[in-house]
Amino acid sequence: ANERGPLVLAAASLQDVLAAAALEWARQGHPQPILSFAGSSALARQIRAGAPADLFISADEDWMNVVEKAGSVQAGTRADIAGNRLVLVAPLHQPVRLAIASGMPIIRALGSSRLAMANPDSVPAGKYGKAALTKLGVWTGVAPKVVRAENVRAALALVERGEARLGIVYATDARASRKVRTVGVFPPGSHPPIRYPVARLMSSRHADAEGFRRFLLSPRGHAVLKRYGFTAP
Amino acid sequence: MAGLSPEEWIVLTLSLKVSLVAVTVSLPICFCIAWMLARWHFPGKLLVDALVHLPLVLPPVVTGWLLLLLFGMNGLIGRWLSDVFGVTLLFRWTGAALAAAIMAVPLMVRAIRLSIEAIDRRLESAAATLGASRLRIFLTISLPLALPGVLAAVVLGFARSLGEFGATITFVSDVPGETRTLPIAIYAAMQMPDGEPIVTRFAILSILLSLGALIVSEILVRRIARGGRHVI
Amino acid sequence: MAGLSPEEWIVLTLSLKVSLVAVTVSLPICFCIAWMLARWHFPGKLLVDALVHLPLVLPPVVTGWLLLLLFGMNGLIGRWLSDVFGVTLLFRWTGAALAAAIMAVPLMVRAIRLSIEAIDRRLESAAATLGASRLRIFLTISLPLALPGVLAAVVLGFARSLGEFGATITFVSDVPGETRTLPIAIYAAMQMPDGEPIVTRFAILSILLSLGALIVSEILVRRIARGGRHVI
Amino acid sequence: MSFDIDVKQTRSGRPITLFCRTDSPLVALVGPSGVGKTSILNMVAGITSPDQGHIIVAGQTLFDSDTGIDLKTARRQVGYVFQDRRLFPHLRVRANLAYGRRAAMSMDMDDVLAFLGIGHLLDRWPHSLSGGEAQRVAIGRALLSGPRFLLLDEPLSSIDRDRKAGILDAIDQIRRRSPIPILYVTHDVAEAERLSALIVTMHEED
Amino acid sequence: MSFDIDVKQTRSGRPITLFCRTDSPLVALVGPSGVGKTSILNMVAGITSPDQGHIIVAGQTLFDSDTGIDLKTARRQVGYVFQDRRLFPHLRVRANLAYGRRAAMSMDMDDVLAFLGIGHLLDRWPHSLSGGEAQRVAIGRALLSGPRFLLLDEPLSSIDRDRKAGILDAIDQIRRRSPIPILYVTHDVAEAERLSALIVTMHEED
Ligand SMILES: Nc1ncnc2c1ncn2[C@@H]1O[C@H](COP(=O)(O)OP(=O)(O)OP(=O)(O)O)[C@@H](O)[C@H]1O
Ligand SMILES: Nc1ncnc2c1ncn2[C@@H]1O[C@H](COP(=O)(O)OP(=O)(O)OP(=O)(O)O)[C@@H](O)[C@H]1O
Ligand code: MOO
Ligand SMILES: [Mg+2]
Ligand SMILES: [Mg+2]
Repeated sequence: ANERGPLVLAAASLQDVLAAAALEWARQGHPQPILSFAGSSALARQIRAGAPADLFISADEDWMNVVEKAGSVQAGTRADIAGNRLVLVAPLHQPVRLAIASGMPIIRALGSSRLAMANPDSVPAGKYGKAALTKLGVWTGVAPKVVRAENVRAALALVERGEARLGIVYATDARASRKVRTVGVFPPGSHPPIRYPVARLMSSRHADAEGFRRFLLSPRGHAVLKRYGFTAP
Repeated sequence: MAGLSPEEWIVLTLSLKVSLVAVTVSLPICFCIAWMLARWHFPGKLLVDALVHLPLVLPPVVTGWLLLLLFGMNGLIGRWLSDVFGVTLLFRWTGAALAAAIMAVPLMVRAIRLSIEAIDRRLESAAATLGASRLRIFLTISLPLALPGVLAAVVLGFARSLGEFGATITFVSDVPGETRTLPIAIYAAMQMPDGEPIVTRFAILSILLSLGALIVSEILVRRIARGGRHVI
Repeated sequence: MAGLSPEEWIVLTLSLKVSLVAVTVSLPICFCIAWMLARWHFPGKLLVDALVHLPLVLPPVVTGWLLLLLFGMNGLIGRWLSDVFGVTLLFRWTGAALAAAIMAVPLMVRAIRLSIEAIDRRLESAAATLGASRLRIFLTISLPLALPGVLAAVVLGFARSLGEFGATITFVSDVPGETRTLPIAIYAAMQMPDGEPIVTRFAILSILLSLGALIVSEILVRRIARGGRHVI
Repeated sequence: MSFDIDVKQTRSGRPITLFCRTDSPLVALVGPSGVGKTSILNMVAGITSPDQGHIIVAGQTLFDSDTGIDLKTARRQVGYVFQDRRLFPHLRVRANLAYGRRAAMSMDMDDVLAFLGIGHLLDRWPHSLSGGEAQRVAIGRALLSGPRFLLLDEPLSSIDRDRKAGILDAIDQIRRRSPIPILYVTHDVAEAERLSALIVTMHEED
Repeated sequence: MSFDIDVKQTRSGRPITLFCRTDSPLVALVGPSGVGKTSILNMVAGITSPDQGHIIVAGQTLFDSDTGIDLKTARRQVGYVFQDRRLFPHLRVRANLAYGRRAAMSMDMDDVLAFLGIGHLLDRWPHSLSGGEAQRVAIGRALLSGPRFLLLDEPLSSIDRDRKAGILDAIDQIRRRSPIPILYVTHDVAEAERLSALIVTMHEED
């Protein structure tokens, strides 16, 4: 095997889990894939600018669609590696009681505080959150109370610090944080399915790229993802 | 690039307000720090100098995070501000101005310091022989002679504030009408698959704003240069 | 804060390399631009000035995006560089250095310009009467007299390069050992659930690096100040 | 007593000393270049401090190393014409002249403008003045500040003979009208004699 | 012919003119303050240009508005002692003196240091010099650059009588050994006569 592994462009929110998966893959005697993390949008732009990379793993379907439409994806290589759930979280020491349901009194639960979430117009986690709240009939009411963080982690940080009494993040984030507790899980039907698609890029030259892609889709790959709280796609 | 939508107007005026307040409030403080660094000798000087440069060295998100720790509702200063003055910075335009100011400080201090160090101090002693108090010497001699640096500081600080993103979004998030400045709106648009036209519009607005600031400053620089310059 | 792990070493040395190259390569260019803005009068001057300030005014991600458009494999300059010189910037440390340099330019140009404008031009004509060519006058009179600004530019530029994040990640992403500088490593750590200790370690490293740069610059400033200053 | 000066200061390793007690209202300080004349004026003006000694002018103690008195420059009410002029470059001639002007002034602005011949320069910037013009403006600025005593450091070095005579006449008149003490550095002994000054010569020490 | 100067320039709205054709190697330029003496020297040195006219020194045309000749300052090989000294503040005295020094030089460094009395100042920074010391260093710097002609703008204004005599003697000797033309601005007519100079007086025009 040659020294350098394939170059994988992946959404920043997948950092820890993909690092673990890459390690596992390397343990099987493959060169360690080089992981490059950034926002999905930045990665998609880099790919369109001709970035010489092997795999792209997006945080949502939209940016993968963009890349695919631009003709940067090898046909038949797109597949979903994992899914996720959306949860409502509160600071550990300021518990909030709220059952997630249609018309839930989220505004009262917030009081004078705010609801932290990723940007509902642009960031995947925010878009899912907005969809869910809309479906539950509370979006219009709560929208003025929303603070839009740069990404899910930043939203999580606001809740962790107690600066926002409630936040909407992925189940994987909530699970990883010791400073928040999960108030409730949004029912899967309340928002479009959360999926993380992978695809091999046209510029891919590395012999090992396809192998790693398949590994991520294999039971062993799924086991790693599951360990970090991701659901099956 | 036709007229602006009401939403765009809000972003534009907010950006202007945040930047102007950031520069106006930090300018005197920056001048004091620059003066201290240029004129005084004291044990912790290097530390102050390092502290001033910190927002430049750390990635903006870290600065924003530190601001959150300090000035959040649960932060040391944040709680005190809120208890004593009833002032909240978090998620408010004032917080955005604070973030912009902090990020502009290193640039402003350096520019002013350069000008203070270039002052011919013999002129200050000449003013003293004419009976001028220290305050008067400062106001009528030192300050005017440092004006090129002050002006450069204003331009740099204003431009930097207009462009500030990382610390702002980490500290005060993106609250439309309150903290959604031009860069934050631009960033949000960049996250959208077809946001590029919006990015372009807002970017052009930013450029026009700073161009306006530059023109004003150039006029002022020229006015200063009329006096005080050596010719031949 | 015990010894550094091999990975941390890589990030540290890469950051240093990127910043040093960014400052070293951009310094002469910045000096030329500063000279032009300080000394020449030409029609498009305001435009050049505005262009120089652009990286300050635009949010870094936009600058990164523009770099991507220009210097990417499909970009105008990127394709040319790759065809003619076989040079790729994308995902390479050279690209990170380019991003850092571009972001530092406005600060560096301003500092140098301030010092050039403060030069007593009568000294240059005195040198001419002593038979010095324009080049010699520049090298022996103008440049040394502008040294305080050049030094300030180096410090500001180095600090800014050390802290550069937004343009870098947008342009060259986060490739370990190639583009993963301190701020990018810090950002990555901030995205991880238990990243705070890593963030702190890296932040302290950044601060120590810049403190080192500051100490060196202070020593140089003092050495310059020995000559050339008016006393009393 | 107009001047009672006894000071010592070390400059570039060499000692600069002056001892001078006199009732003469005009003292001409002469001596070779580099001997320390300007250094003495700077001490009397309070710009630098003597290592030891005392400075008493017109009965007022400005400095005394024994009693620890060291009046601030701004409070000494000195009219100092610097050897290197020190006009304020960011102020026009008019504003330079007005800078130290006091309400209870002994001198008339128009008089001063007339005998210095600088009335036509009021709206000019200092950098556009000729050497002698700058020198005359510096004299005007010092005179108009209503000083208790004058320190003149080669004030006429760049001024032509005719004008010099006019200015010396004017200084003579100042002295007659309000007898303020003057300490005058010059290389021109004729000038000093013409003003019937007490001549104090400084010598190089070894 | 040493000097053939016929120039006109407008400064602050007033015309400055000089007409002077002479074989005398030493021309003393006198006239009231502000009449334009320094302006003339600046034109001869090529620092400013006349509006019209010509400047020919020792047979070489430096400027001619008719033929469009305008030699660059650096190529005029002038030794100019500025009224405002213009020592390089970032260079020590030694480096200031060496700045314009040419290999094929007519003057000996030690000689110059001796008659100017500045040998002990070589390691000093300009800002620490007294007025007269700075002036002497400026003279030294100009003499050591091996000039084809000298422009001296009140070079002795801050220098004491004894030293002045010594320097005048030295200039006299320079003249005798290698007869380079000298244009000398002074307010001291005695000085000019002592050097048996041709005295050219500039008058205010109305
Ligand atoms: N800042 C300084 N640092 C070191 N030495 C200095 C400084 N200022 C003056 N000196 C030295 O002190 C001595 C006295 O200087 P001063 O200016 O008082 O002389 P002076 O009598 O006024 O001479 P001149 O007639 O040439 O003006 C000189 O040898 C000078 O070189
Ligand atoms: N840069 C300038 N801008 C405008 N006017 C100037 C400038 N430089 C000199 N002048 C004016 O031109 C005239 C001649 O100046 P110049 O310096 O040649 O006089 P000078 O004969 O050398 O006088 P002095 O004996 O006082 O040095 C003066 O009236 C002066 O005010
Ligand atoms: O996974 Mo992201 O960082 O929300 O694009
Ligand atoms: Mg003196
Ligand atoms: Mg003159």
